[in-house]
Amino acid sequence: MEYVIIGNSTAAVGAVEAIRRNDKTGKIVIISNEKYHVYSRPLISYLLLGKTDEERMKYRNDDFYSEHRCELKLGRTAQRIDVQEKRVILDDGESVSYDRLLVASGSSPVVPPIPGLEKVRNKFTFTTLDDAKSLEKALFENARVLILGAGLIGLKCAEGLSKRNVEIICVDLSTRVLSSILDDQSSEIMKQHLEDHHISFYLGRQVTGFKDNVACLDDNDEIPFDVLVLAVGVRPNVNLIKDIGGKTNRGILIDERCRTSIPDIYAAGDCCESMDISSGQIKQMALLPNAYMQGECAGMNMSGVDCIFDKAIPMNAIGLFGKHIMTAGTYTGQTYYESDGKDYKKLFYSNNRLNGFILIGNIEKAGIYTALIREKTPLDTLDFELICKTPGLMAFSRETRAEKLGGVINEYLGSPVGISCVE
Amino acid sequence: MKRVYVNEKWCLGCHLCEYYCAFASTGETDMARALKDIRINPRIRVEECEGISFAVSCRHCPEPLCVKGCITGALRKIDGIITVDRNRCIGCYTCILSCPYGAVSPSEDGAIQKCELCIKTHEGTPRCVLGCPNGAIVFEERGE
Amino acid sequence: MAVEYIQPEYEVVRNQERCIVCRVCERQCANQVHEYLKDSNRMVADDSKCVNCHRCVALCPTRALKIVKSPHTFKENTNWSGKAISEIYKQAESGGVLLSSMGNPENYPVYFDKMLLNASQVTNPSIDPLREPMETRVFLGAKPERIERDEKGRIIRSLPPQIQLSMPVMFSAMSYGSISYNAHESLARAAAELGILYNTGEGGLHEDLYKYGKNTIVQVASGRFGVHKDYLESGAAIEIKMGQGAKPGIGGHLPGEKVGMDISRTRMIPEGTDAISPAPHHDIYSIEDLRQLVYSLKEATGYKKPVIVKIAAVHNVAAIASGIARSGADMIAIDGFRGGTGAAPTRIRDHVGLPIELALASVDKRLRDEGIRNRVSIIAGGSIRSSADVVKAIALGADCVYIATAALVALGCHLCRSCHTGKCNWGIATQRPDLVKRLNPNIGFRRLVNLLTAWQHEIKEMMGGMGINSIEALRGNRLMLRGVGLNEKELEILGIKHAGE
Amino acid sequence: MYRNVSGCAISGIISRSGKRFSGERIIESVATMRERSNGLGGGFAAYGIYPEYKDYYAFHIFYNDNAAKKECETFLEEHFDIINLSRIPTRKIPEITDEPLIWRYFVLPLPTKLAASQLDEREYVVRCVFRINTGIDGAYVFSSGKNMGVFKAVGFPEDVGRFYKLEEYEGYCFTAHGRYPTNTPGWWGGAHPFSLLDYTVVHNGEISSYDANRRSIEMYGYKCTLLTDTEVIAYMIDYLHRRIGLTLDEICHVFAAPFWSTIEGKPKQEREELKFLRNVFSSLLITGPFSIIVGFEGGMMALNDRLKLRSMVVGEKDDMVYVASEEAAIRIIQNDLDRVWSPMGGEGVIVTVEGVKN
Repeated sequence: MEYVIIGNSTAAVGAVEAIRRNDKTGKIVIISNEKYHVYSRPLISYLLLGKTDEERMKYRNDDFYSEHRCELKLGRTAQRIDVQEKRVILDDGESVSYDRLLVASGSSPVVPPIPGLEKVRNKFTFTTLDDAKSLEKALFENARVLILGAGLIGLKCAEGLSKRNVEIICVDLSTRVLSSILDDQSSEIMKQHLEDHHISFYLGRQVTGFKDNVACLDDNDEIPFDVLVLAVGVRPNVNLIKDIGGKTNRGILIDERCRTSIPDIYAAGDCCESMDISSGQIKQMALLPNAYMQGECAGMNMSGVDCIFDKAIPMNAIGLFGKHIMTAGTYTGQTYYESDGKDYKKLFYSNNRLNGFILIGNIEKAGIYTALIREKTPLDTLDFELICKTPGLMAFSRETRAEKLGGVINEYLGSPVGISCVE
Repeated sequence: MKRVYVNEKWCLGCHLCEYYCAFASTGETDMARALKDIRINPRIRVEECEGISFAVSCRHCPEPLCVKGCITGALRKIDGIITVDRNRCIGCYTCILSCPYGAVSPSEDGAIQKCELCIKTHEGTPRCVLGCPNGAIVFEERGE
Repeated sequence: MAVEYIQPEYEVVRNQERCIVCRVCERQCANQVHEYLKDSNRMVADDSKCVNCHRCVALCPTRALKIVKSPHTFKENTNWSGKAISEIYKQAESGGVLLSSMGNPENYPVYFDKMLLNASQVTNPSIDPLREPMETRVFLGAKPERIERDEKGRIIRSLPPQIQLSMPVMFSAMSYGSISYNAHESLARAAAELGILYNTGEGGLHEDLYKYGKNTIVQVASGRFGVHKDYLESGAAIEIKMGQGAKPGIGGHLPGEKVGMDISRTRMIPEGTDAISPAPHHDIYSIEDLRQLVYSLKEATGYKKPVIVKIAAVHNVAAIASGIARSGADMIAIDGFRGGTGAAPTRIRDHVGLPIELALASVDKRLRDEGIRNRVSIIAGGSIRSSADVVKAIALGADCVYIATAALVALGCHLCRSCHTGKCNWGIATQRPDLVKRLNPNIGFRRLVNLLTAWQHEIKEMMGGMGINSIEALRGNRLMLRGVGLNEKELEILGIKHAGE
Repeated sequence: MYRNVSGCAISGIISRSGKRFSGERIIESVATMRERSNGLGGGFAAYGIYPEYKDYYAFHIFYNDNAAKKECETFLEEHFDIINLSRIPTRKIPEITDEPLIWRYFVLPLPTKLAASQLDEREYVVRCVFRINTGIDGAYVFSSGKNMGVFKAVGFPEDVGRFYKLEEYEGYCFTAHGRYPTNTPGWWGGAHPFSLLDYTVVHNGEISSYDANRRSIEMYGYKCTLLTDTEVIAYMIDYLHRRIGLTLDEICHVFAAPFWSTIEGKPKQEREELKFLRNVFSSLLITGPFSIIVGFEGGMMALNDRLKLRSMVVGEKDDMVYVASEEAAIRIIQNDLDRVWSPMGGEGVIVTVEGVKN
C-alpha cells in the first residue's frame, strides 16, 4: 500500500501515527512546500516572545519520520493530482503514485485587496515559521507595528511582540477584539486587559488604503507604522481538490470518515470544512485538535480500519498576557453567566444540551464543559446548577461517576461464600 | 496496564491523596520539610459536596483528547501512561479545555501538570494510592 | 459551668514544626478536637474533647501529632485514686449511672499472663510446622457416648450437628447496631475466607449478609431482636445469649438515634426507638425454661443447627455450665469479665464476674468430673488477646475461643472506650454514615484474615514446640501449662502445676 | 504427681497358629536392645501360659508387706472365688533386688456379688482392680487377664526374665519391654507392660497428648495412678475396645489418626469413617513419638505414631510374627525371615491367632 500525504503539519502527523498503528509496512510519502521538520504553527508567537525555540517547536521528536518510516519530499509543492493514474505531480515534474492520498494542505493567510498595500515595506503575514523569522528580522527598537486584525492570530502576534520594545497598534473591522470567539462583554474584558498591556486598538475601523507606511482609516485617521502584520484570516488551500472536480466550498468538503468526493482521496485539517456538532453547521474549523483528529481519522480509514470522527466542535484555548480564555461550541440558547469584571463565565444551553461556553480567567476543569458539548450530554442527567457553578464530576450521577472513575468495576468482594463451616 | 481507580464509596474526603501527591513531586524525603508553609498544587484533586467526596486524577484514557489536542507535542502517551514534557509545554491549556475529567491543571510555572502515576519520581505504586487510608484509590490491573 | 471539676485526661501535642496544616486531623475527628485558625494559618486542639482514639495521630502524614496522658493529677492516694475522685464529680453533676465501653480495665490478675507453655526437649521431638502437617481443625458439637453399627458392622455415622472450624477461633457476638454494617461485613467475609464463624449478636442479620450464613452464628438474646424463621435457618449455629462477660446480669440498650432504617428493618423495631434487651430472658427463669428454649430452637430448625448457650462467667459458673450441658445445648460459651461491650454500667463492668481462665478451668473440670464433657463443646471468650492466649485456653480445656475486642483492634479500634458515644472515628462502633464509611470492608476483612492467619501460624509454632501436631491433643492438656506467681488455690482451680514443679 | 518420661525397647513375638513356645526367645530378643534400657524397669506379657486355668482371671499382685497382702486377700475373698493362690516362682539373682511380695491368684467373680453389681463381668473385674490399686496401700494388681500374665520388675529386662524364670512358661505370644525412664526412680509397678484384664501395653515413646488423653479417659472411671503414657494408652485401649466396641483397626485410626490432608484424599466411605473417628474420639488422639505393642487375648497389635518418630520393625517367618524396636532384636532369634518391614507411621499391624476374633 502506498500512502501519500500532501502537507506536513498536524493533520499529517495524525494520519501517519494512525496509519502506522494499522500498517507497519506500507509506504508513506510526505510532500510539503515547507522545508522544516514538522513544527507547531501556533508556537510562532511564542517563538517571538522567547518562550520557545525552534528545537522545542518541533511537534514531534527528530526521529519521528524514521520511526514511522516516512519518505519526505520537503520544499516541494504538489502541483496537481492525476486521478486516473492515481499519482501526484510535483512542481519539478516528479510524479508520486498513491493508493490512498491525504490532502492536508492547510490554509493560507488572506491578503486583503487594499490600495497601496503592494508598496508597503516590511509587511508580513503570520502563520508560518518563515513568517515569524522574517517578521523578527524586520523589528527594531521602538518600531511601530501595525497589526491588521484583532483576532486570534493578530493578538497572539501582538503578545509575541510585546517583549520587543515596539509599539503595537491593532486595527480591526470589528468593533470587538476576538470577535469570532467572544461576546461583547467578554471581548471588552479582554480589550481592557490588552490595553493594560499597552496594545492600542482601532476597532470598528477599516483601512481604506496605504500611503507607503501610513495606513489610512475610513474616518480619515492616519496611522504611520514601520512594520505591518496582516492577520485578517486564513483561507483553506482547496485548489488541488477543486482542480480535479472534488467538492469544495470555502474548504474541501469531507465526510465523517474524512473522505473527499473523489475515491481514495482524503482530506484533513485547515484545508477542510466539516460539521460543527454544536451548531449542526458545516464550517471551517482551523483548530489544531480538530486537525489532528481529522488526520488520525483519515489515516485510520486509509489503512483499512473504519473510523468516524464526528465530534468536531470549535474550541479555543488562548492565553494573552497571563489571562486565559477558553471557548467552545456555539453561543446560542439560554445563558448562565457570572463575572466579576475580570473573570468571566458564560454557558449557552438549549434543548437540554450545552451549546457553548466562554471562560476567562478561571479555566479550571473547562474540559468538563467541553465534554458536555462534544458528547451532547442531556443536562437533565446531571446537576446542572452545580456544574454551572463548578465544573466537576460531582454533578454527574453516582453511577456515571463510578463508571468514569472505575470505582465499581471488579470490586473485590472476597469469596462470597468461603469455606463452609457447616457439616 | 495498572491504573488508578477511585471508588467514592470509600473516599473520606481527607485530602491525604493530594498531600501525598504534592509531596511526591517535591523529591523530598520528609513531608513536613517538603510541604511546610506551602500551598499545595496536587495533580489529584478531591471533589467534595454534601458528604460525597472522591479524588480525580488522569484516567490515562485509551483515546486521550489531551494528547491529540496538544499543540506542541508535549503530551505523549508512552506505554499507556500519558506524560508531559514540561520543557515543551508552553501553557496554552488546550489540554485543560479537552480533558473530560478536569484532570489537567496549570502548575506554578505555567506549564501544565497532570498525574503521571509517579513514574518520574517513584518506583511502584503511585503515592496517592499509598497515602489513601481507606482503599478509595487503588492501583490495579483490570484489563481494558 | 463556671467550675470545671473534671480536667481533660489527654493532651493533644502538635509539633508545629511538622504540621503542614493539611487539616486531616480536623476532618477526621468526629469529636471536633482540632480546629483550623485561618488568621494564623495553624491548627489548634481542644483537649477536653479528645478521647484518645488516635485517628488523627494515625492519619497525620507528617507525624506531627501525639496524644499524651495529661500530667494533671488530683491529690490522689491509694484509696482515693484520680479515677475514683473524677467519677464522684461526674455523678455529682449528672446524677446518673456511669457508662463505659470495652472490657474491664481494672487491675485484676490476668491469669493468661501467669501461665507458661511447655516445649519439647530431647526425649520428645518438637515438630517443625514448616515441614510436617500441623493441624488446627476442630469440630464443635456434642459427641455421642456410644457408637452403633449397622448390620454390616459399619459404624453408623449419625452425629448431632457439628461445626467444623479451620482453627479454634471464632468472632464473638457483636450486634449490627452496636457495630457498623461495614464492621459486620468485614467479620462475615473474614469468617468465610478463614473457614470459621462470626456471630450476629443480638441485632439480627442484615439481609445482605445472609450469603455468609454458613459462617454465621445467629444469636437469640433477651430482646429477641431480628429473630424469625429465616434468620434462624440462615446460620450455621444458633446462640442463646444468657449473659455477657462485660455486664453479667445486665441487659442491653441501643439508643434510638442509632436505630436508622437498616437497623430498624434488621431488628424489626420502629426506626428511632430504643432497642432494650431485658436483663433476663422473660421466658427463662430456670434451667428447665432454658431447656425448653433450646429445644424450641432445635425444633424450629429441624435439629440441624447446634445450639450454643452463652453465659457470663459468674461465681457458680461450673454448676451453671453443668446444667446447660444437660439442657440439650451443644455448646457452652463462657464469657469472662474482661470481655468487651459497646456500653455497660461502669460499676458492673468493673466489679462483676470472673476471669475467663478460672471459669474455663472450673467448668472443664466440672464437666469431666460429671462425665459429660463430651456432650458439649466449650467456647471461651472474654479478652483473648493473642495466639498464646488461644493456646492456653485450649490447654485449659476450651474447644475453641471467641474473640471480639482483638478483632475490632485489627479493624482499627484503638480501645478509646468511647463506643457508647456513637462517634467512633474508626467507623466501627457508630452508625453515622460518614464515620461508617471509614471502615472499608475490603481492607477490614483482609486485616482480620491476616490477624488470624498470623495467629494460626503462631499456634502451629507453639504446638510444634510442644510436640503436638493436632490441636485436639492440646485440648485440656494442662500439663502443657505451668503457673508463675500463683498461689496454691489458684493453681488448684486452674488444674496446673507451678513452674519448676 | 510426677509423670514418667521414658525411652525404651520393645519386642513382641506371636504365633499365628497359636503354637506355644518358651519365654526364652523373648528374653533373648529384648536383651539385644540392652542399650535402650537403663536397668530401671523391665517386663513381659505372656499369653496362653495358664491353659489349665484359662477360664479364670489370673491376678498378679505386688505387696509391700504382709499387712497389705492380708488386706488385699480379704478384699479378694469378699469379691471373688479364689481357685488357686501361690507365690509367683522367682529366682534369686544379684541383678534384681528389693523385690516385693509377688503373688498370683486365679479367681472368678463371686456370682452373687457380680449380680448385685449389675455390671458386666469384665467391668466388675476392672473396678475391683482399681479398688485395690487405689484403695489398698501397698497392694498393686499388675496383671488381671485370663490365661495370660505380666511379669515385671526393676532391672534390665533380661534379668527380669531370668528372675521370673520366664523360660519355664510357654505361650503363643510374648511381649517385652526394657525401660529407660529419664526422671523417676524405678518402681516395680511402674515397669511395663502395663495391663488391664488381658490388655497389655509395652510402649516406647513420650506422648505429648498425655494430659489431654488422661483427663479424657479419667472421665470414664479410669484412674491414672502411675502417670505413665503406657498406663493411659492401656486404659484407652480398654475403653475403646472393650467398652465402646471399636475394632483394633479403628483404634489405630483414633490413636494415630491420619492427617486431614490424607483423609481428604480417601474414597468417600473411608473418608467419612476416618472423619467420624477423629471427630468423636478427638481427645484420644495420641501425638508425640510412640511405638506400642498391645497384647490381648488371641492377638497382638503394633502401632507407631503417625510421624513415625520411633523405630519399629516387623518380621515374619512362617506362622511367626516378630515386632521390635530394632531389626537386630528380631534377627537374633530368627535370622531367616520371610519378610521384614517397617510399618508406616500410623499403620497398625494386627496379628491374631487363628480362630480368635478381635
